[in-house]
Amino acid sequence: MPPAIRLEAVWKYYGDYPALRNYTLQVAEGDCCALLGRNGAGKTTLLRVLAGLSPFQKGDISLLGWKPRSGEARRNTGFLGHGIGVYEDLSARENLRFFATVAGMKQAHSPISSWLERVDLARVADIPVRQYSRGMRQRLALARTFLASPRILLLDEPFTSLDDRAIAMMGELLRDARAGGATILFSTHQIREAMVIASHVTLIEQGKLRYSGVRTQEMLDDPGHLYREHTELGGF
Amino acid sequence: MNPLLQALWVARKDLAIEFRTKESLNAAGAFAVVILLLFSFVFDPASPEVATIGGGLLWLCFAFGGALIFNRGFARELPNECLDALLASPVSASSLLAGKAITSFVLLLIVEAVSLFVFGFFYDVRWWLHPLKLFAVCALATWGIAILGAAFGAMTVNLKLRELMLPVLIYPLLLPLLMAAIELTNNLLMNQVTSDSLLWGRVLLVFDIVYTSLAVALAETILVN
Amino acid sequence: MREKLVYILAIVGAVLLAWNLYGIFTVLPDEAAQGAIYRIIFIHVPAAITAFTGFFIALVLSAMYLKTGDLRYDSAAASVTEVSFVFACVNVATGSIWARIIWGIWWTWDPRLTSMFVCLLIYFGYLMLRKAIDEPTQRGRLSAALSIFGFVDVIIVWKSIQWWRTQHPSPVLSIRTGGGNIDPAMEHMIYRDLLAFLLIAAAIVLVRMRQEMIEREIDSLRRLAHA
Amino acid sequence: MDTRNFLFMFYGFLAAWVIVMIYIITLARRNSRLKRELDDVKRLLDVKETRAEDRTASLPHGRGSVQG
Repeated sequence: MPPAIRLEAVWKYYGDYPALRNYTLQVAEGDCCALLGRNGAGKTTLLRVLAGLSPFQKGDISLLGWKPRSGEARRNTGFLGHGIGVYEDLSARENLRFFATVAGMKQAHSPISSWLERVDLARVADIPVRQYSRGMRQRLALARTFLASPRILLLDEPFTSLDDRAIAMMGELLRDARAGGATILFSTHQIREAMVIASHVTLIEQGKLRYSGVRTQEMLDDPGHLYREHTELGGF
Repeated sequence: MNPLLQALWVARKDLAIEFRTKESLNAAGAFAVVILLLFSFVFDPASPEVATIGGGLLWLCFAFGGALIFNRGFARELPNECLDALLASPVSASSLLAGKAITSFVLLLIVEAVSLFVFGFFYDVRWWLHPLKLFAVCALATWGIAILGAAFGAMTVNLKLRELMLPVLIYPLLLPLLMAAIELTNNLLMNQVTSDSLLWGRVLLVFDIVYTSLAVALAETILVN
Repeated sequence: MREKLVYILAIVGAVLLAWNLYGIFTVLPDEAAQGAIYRIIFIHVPAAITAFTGFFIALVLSAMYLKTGDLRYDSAAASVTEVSFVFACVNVATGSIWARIIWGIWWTWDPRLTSMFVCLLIYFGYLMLRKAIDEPTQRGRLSAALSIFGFVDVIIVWKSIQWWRTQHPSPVLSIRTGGGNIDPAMEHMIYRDLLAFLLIAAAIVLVRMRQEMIEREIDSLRRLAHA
Repeated sequence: MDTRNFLFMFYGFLAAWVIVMIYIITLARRNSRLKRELDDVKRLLDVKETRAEDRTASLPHGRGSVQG
């Protein structure tokens, strides 16, 4: 089976500064890959390039066989960045309806209702997001990301600033998505949580690939091990 | 999904937000009316020459009001990083740009309608002599303003000096369009439709076609970087 | 190598210009109606053609940058635009000094002058936009887009004296009129001056491109330092 | 040579020369500014590198400690 996410010697520059250097990575369909690295190592850049938000200069990327930024790639990808990506002046239901419609979902009504149930926002679905608490917004963002049942999920620091309830919900959603055949690539610097969820890990330092492979029991027992073995400066 | 339909959905979403908050409508409408008021001190509002410069007066109001509208257009996508969410979604960059243009188009037409009534009221100009032609001129010129406004709103959305850069970049480019709109509107206000009108009408049309195609073609370049 | 080329271009351009100036003041005949001032045409017209050639080259370079993503095209486009902007300013300044004598006014709002003024504003906006963006790739893409939008006005300036009856004189060069509007000796001098201007402009562009390169280097080193 | 309007002709040539000269002066100033900035940023990098070396050297086995 061809990998769902494939990067071949990808270079991405900001001006003359290479933010991604010769990055090669394959994530097989159904895998959950944790993208690890320090702040500024290039995690966000890599995810933005995959999501088609930022062009890359050299190399080749394919998402389920499509180029990033192509219509098909975007239709099959769910992206959750640092921001929650929902409109403050629309209600939860309106937000979901908008994103469902532009994604080309027909008869979106019942999936929207069931997602609102699932993230426990059904009772407040018609109140503008402006009035939501932080946790409610984050749950709505999750619903937006998972709504169109994307086959690839790109999540940038999904656990940062989530409350416990949302973290639990996120873990559950990711498990369900994987069970449904989705491929997940998420960045994080909370290694312990990442190791529990991930089936694979890839380590990035200064835009370079340092390690990529299956998450082993050793990593689960000693999360710092990976960094000590594979980064130049060690530790973090 | 059809790109035009996507654009309409983006516009529908924006208009829903705008009618709820009325941020740019209030600002642009009030600004246009204030300019109309200020101009009454520049010349004698009772003199018959008002009709001969009415077009210029109106289109200055619309252009200045427009800047307030499309400054908000893409800025509305900044909180919560909605722009990223939209760009990563199946909406194409050109649909997004067109959607923003449609939003500004509708909002600006509303501002124009209000300004026209205020203008007729304050300056005693009978602007309704050729309602259909006037509407056609307004629609064509407003679309040109809206599409350039959307393109340059997208360009400047991530700049620190957004509010300053947008007018500096956009007014010079809009000038041919504004000149044509002013000439045509003056002719309509003075009730004298000449053969020149056709020429200026053509300028409007060509402007719309050229800049709309450029904006659609360059949408990816402008938005994804 | 590059430095040598700059010197060669600048020296050849300067020598040619000096020789042209000698010809303009001593050899060429006077113009019957205007007196000495008609000689401004030997600055005014070549400066305009230099500027517009530059804007066109910048348009092509911008399109090439968008196609290839190679930042050298972006640097070249920016440098060419900036130098062209300077020559456009020379064109407007000399033109308005000429107008003060011939028309009795510094400025008039006819389509040629208005569109040229707009042209200056657009490319001034281009230079401002470049200053306002720090990230070189984003700067390249956005300014390339602006260059494409803006070039529409250059076409309007160029064609305006044919489309409208303007106060500004009609075309004189025989490639546009088919000949007969200007003394061949004078026309010849315009082309010789154009060549000198283009050489000097090319020398400045090379210097400017080198600066753009250093600027990119500084930016990338800064990113490295903050990484 | 016809001397009518000679003064304004002179102004015209002078204006052209002045505009180009002003531009060339700004170019020269920018050149020296860029050189200075380049030096500054290089010095910044030097400092950073020496620090990184110090840190690695002071740690056992030349590797950092784990804090995560």
